[in-house]
Amino acid sequence: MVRYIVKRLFQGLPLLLVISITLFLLMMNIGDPIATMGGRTITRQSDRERLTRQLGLDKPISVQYLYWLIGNDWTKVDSDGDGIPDNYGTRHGILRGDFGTSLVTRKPVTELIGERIPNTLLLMVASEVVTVFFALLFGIYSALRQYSVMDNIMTALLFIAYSMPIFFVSLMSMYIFAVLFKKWGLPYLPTVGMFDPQVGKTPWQIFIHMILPVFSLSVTYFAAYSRYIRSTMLEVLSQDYVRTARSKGLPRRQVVYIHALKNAALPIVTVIGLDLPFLLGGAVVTERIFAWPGMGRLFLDHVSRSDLPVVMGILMLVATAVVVFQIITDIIYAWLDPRIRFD
Amino acid sequence: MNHMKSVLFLMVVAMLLLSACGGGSAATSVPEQPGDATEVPATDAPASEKKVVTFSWTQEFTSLSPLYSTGWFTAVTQQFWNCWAWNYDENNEPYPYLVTEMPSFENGGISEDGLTITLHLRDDIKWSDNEPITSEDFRFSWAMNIDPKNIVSSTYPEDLVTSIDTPDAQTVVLHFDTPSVAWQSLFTGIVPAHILQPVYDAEGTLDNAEWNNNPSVGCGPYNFAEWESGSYARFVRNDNYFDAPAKIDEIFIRFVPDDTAQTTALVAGDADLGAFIPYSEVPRLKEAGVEIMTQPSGFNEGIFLQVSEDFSHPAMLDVNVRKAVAMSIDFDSFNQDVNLGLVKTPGSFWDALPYYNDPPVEPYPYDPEGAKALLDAAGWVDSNEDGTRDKDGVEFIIQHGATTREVRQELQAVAQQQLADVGIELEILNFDADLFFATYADAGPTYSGELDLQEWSDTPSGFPDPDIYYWLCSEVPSDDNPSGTNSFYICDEELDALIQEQASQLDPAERQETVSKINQIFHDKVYWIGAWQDPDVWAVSSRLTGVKFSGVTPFFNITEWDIK
Amino acid sequence: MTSALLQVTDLQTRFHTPEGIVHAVNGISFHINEGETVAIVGESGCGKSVSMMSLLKLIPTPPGEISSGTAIYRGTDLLQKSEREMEDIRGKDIAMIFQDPMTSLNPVLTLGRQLTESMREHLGFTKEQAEERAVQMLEQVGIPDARRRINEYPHQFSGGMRQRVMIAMALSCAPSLLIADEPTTALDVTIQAQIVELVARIRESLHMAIIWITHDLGVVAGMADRVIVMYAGFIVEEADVNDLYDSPGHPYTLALLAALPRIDRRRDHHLKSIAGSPPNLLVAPHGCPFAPRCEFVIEKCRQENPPLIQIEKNHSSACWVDVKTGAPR
Amino acid sequence: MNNQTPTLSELADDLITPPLTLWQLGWLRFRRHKMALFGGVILILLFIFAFGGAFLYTEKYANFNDTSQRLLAPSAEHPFGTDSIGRDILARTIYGGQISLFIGLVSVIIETILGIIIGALAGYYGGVIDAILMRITEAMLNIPTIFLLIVMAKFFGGNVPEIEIAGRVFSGSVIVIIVIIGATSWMYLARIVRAEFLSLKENEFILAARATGTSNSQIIFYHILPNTVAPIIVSSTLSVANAILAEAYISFLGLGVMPPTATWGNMLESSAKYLDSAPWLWFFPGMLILLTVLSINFIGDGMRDALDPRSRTI
Repeated sequence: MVRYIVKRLFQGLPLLLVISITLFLLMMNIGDPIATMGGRTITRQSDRERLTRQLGLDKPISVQYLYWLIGNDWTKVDSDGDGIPDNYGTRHGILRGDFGTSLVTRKPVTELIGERIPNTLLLMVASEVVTVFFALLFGIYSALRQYSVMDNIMTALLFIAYSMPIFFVSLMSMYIFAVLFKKWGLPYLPTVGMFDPQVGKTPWQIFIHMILPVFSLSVTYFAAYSRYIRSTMLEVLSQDYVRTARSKGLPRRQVVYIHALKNAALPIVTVIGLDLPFLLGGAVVTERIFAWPGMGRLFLDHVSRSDLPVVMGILMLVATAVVVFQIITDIIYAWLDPRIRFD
Repeated sequence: MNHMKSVLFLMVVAMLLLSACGGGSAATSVPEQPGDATEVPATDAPASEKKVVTFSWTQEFTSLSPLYSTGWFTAVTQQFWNCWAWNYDENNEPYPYLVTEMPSFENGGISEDGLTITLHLRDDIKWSDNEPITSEDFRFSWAMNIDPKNIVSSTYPEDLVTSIDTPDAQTVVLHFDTPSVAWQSLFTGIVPAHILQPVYDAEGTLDNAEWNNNPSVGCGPYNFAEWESGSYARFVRNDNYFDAPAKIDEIFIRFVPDDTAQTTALVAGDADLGAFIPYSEVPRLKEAGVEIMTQPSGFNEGIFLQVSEDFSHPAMLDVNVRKAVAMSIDFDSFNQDVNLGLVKTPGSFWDALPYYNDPPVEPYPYDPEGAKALLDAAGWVDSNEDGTRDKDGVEFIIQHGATTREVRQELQAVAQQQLADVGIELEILNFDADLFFATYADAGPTYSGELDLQEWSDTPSGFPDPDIYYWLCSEVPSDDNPSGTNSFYICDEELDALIQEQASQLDPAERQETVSKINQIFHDKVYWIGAWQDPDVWAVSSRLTGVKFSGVTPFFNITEWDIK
Repeated sequence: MTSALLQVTDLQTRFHTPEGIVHAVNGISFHINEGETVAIVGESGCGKSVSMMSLLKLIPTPPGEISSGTAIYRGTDLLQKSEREMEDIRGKDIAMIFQDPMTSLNPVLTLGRQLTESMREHLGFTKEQAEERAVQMLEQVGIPDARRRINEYPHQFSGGMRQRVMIAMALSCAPSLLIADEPTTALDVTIQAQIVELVARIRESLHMAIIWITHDLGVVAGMADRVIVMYAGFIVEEADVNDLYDSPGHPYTLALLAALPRIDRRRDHHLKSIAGSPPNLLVAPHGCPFAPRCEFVIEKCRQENPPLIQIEKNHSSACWVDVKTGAPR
Repeated sequence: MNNQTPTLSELADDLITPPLTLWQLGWLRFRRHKMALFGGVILILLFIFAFGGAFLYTEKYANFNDTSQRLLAPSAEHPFGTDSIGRDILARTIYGGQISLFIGLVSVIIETILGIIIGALAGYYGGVIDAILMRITEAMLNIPTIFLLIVMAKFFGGNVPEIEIAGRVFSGSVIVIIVIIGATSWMYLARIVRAEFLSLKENEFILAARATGTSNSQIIFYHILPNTVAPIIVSSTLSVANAILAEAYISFLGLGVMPPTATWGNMLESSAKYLDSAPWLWFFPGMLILLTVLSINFIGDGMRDALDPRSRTI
């Protein structure tokens, strides 16, 4: 088991290396980070030349990548612009846990990301929970009542939900639950931010600010998951062992929730497990619309200023999470499915 | 083991609920985390006793340190907790703040040759930890700025100062190689030497100083309290402030990412102050009783014309054709309709500086017929009747590039149609700001020679000083000068000489004369076409009183603000 | 004659599929007595499994539909019972084993769990009691080392072993009727014999009635008391096992027997397969469904479906023709 | 709808159905799929709207602005209202629809070509080629698509001149968007094709073809590929919906198709600002995107049930 995990991790490393090189190459051409450093005015020539040198942006791309990967504290760099390397660099490289420093804010990338991860996870885990909970409810319900009127209505509704672009759901829900409700004198929901500063960051505030973004995020995923769970359940319910269980006179509850769901759980757990790491990246569009201070917005803010360390940091974090979660999902799957053993 | 597994089996759902609890507990633990919950206004003593105002910023500041800050919002926020050598009032006139008087030729603060400037500091000024602010802090701030080990955002104009003497704690003597008008932009924020010198000594740089993002010691009317990235920052009254204390107890800054969110908050009364209000939001705000205040800050939205033998469309080399272009676009109607009549069409790059825009330059009037006549006279006629004028087989097709900001795209669309009406085809292009302003070295679009018209909002570089530099011949980019900013490739000898001349004219009257000449050249040769004035637009809640703004140091009288 | 344990009358089952209505079972009637073994024989798709599943109401509805009929089991009609009531019958009174032991056991539950759950459900056993009984049952069906293996999963057993487990599971509540749906079809020939023998042995000890569904007349020769032959959802012949083998009364039975290898035949005797293919059940039956494949076909066969009529004592057949003479009846 | 009709073999034992070709059977099944037919009708109507509408309004009218007529609510003259510089939204949704549908279709062609080539090479040759290609596929799948789209949009966003196709001028960003959507979406298809190739290449008829010395390219294109068409068609159909959504997302974030070329996506870009003051700005383009995606999903689902009944839906 341990050997399997180690083996898988080592298989993941070259993959991450390839990803990092590819992304780094892309980063080189996404814009000029110094262009917007002057604030509202154009960066002066002298500042531009100095910053380019100080930030190491004048180095060849291979060197920049190397510094990003393993740091530059082993070599001398030229900090004063006289062309002679004078001081040892201060970067440790991503392999040693140093994601670098944001070009824009001059804060360590790990700190920037660290500040946002809890917010993103709060939003995303909440919507994942809502999604999976209702998807299980709906998916199992309509699988058990295949072809019933309710099943047909739900299938059609799920299709519409599944086809909804997230921004459209967001705008519609904002319009209805905030704008129209307010107009009608109903209790209305806040649309942006994480809490109302007048009230403070109370759990209740966070909760009501989460409702609309969680709703918007959940609609599409809920539809996809429901359809998946429904078809998985249908497939499992048509299996011989379910017929066996029924022929034994087991109560329906036991047939569905023990015999069928336990088998259906395998693919469902897999899908959820593989989706989880993507939650880290947050929902770019949703976070933007609802002004949620998460990773997605961090990404947008910094990609628009070509802040390579932050953008790379977020992307590599997500990519690594995907690799790790694949392994975790495999392990959980094997643990759940007695037919699979590592040894 | 087996039993455990079947439990887990049953708990596919429960597993997820577990993570829900994880999320939930994260939510509940959040308030305890940053600062104490007791500091959050609502949970504190009766809110009525404490005066808290909420400002909404559409952009988060980057670093708080004056050395590292970039961007307008950071500079503005410094007004709360940091201090400038001199402040500017609502007329954008400077007045002494940390110094006893503004240096001038008359009071001897500026030497006859303009190479030495002496600042006399007040003796009652102090940091929020009660340490006095001395000439050493000034010298240290300057030295840190130009130290190559610090990756500061800009070393201009500090790099014009060759050395600083501090004969005593209240005297700062600045030495220059050449007289420079840019001295007025020095000491826009200072850093505490007694806090940061040890950091610099230990780390060899201030880049990673904790103070940058968590300035425990400041010198403004408020102290920094906390900052949560992406959400909010808080400032509380500095009880050790050396001037009259502020009336409002606490400033809460909320980061909202877009204008809609900001408007919503302002209308709902969730925010008391908003900055950078787009004109499209103004009616809603006014309707809700929010006051809109505009303050000239030097900026004007304008079209920069590229005039280059090498790159430009041949037609654009003809000054009459450029005039025709200016006359073909109806900026007044655009400002009336889209900008809701809140701003006028500026005729001059110095529109916000009446002293230098004298005699005032008027924009070219919207006159499509006149434009057609000019174009006809210049030989640009539609000889092949395809709807677009041409000359010597060259069609009159020019490019207009801008960033992706919506109102610019709207102007582009309007201009495209209006230019088409006079027979000029306008291709419009948009880029993200970091791509649009990329350098010649990075093959940025403005330097590619493709864009005959380049649009953005800009200001004289040392506002309220009228200095400009883009149009200098030395700024024309080339392989040898890859960072040059003259993306218009305009090297006009007369203009170049005048720009150089004004930069070292420390006498305002002489300066006014030079700038007026430049102003007139800009107009006559049509190097820049004003689109709309771009003042700071503030939305102020009606419950705030005593509010004044400056276009340079917006919160110069923040201590006098109060809540009704 | 003892009273019937189960009396089925006019059972009709249809499926509503997108292609149309499938007439899977078309009004069959039969009975089974206590302790009796009845074999139901027919080709794949003749409706024998569906009719049995209909009795236990295991047909997925929709699309399935039991459109008419009664099934009187010990005085009550199974087909009128609610799902809840059926749960009490299934496994306890009437148990069923299925064709493919590889897929009929739940792969993610231990054998112990699967063996004990019906006992705990129907007999109110505690977990310990049920496990004790399960071990006994497993030993009875010939699983060695049962006490240890009860914690294993189905994939750790061979096909024959799994079918033994299925049998143990079905018999754990001592049902009075066991429906065995081709329990040996998926197994090797030697294993087949063992399973048949096992069921026969257990039948004796439990005094249990058995309905044995198969497409292979050979398998049932040794153990069935009576044989019912089905074709296209109809019962075409019903007889004591010896009568059927000695004097089949329906051309289809005749054809089935001809397709059977027999030890008393000459070695060079060619096994005959039945020409043609079973009818399309989508088409509502009209005339005798076997007519298109029948050697004895007469015009009447195409017009009218023959009813099941007694031709001898305890021997009925649905054919317009007397196969012995070839003359119309 | 996911018409999970149990096959007859699941119900009764085995039932002989009249022999039909895959396509005949597919069409039969598809026709029965009411939602798929409904989706087809909607999609045809949308095409008529986008391309037929061009006969009602000229492109010049779609771009015609009059700032004095801005933000007008829907009326007889402007059925969908006007936008922030007084352009007619109905006309813009017509021309925007053409571009959105065009982007959806063309980027899927690119996606399909990439997916087939990569999947076929990996599946057919196996070994090192398979390992490398699948590593790349995995690498692409490891980054959320929206991030890839943003980064690539910025990568290619540096210099995009206008282009002229069939007498109409487009922003070059149309091509950029098509390319980046195609380049970030082929991975699932490549996996499907690879799996099909893996299973088919060991078939007798392929082994026979190999034995008779048929060239690899012939085997790939004439022997194996035709047998994988069904899953490819199903996957590609559904991809069109995703491509249209991708365009909308990326345009919504301001990185998509640049003005003056309208698309449903970039019409939405700044409309959030007018959430309550001019809801018609976002309602109509949003609704059209929803309808298009919905109808394509219906059709795709019908096709999947018809052509590829084994596959599981998500």
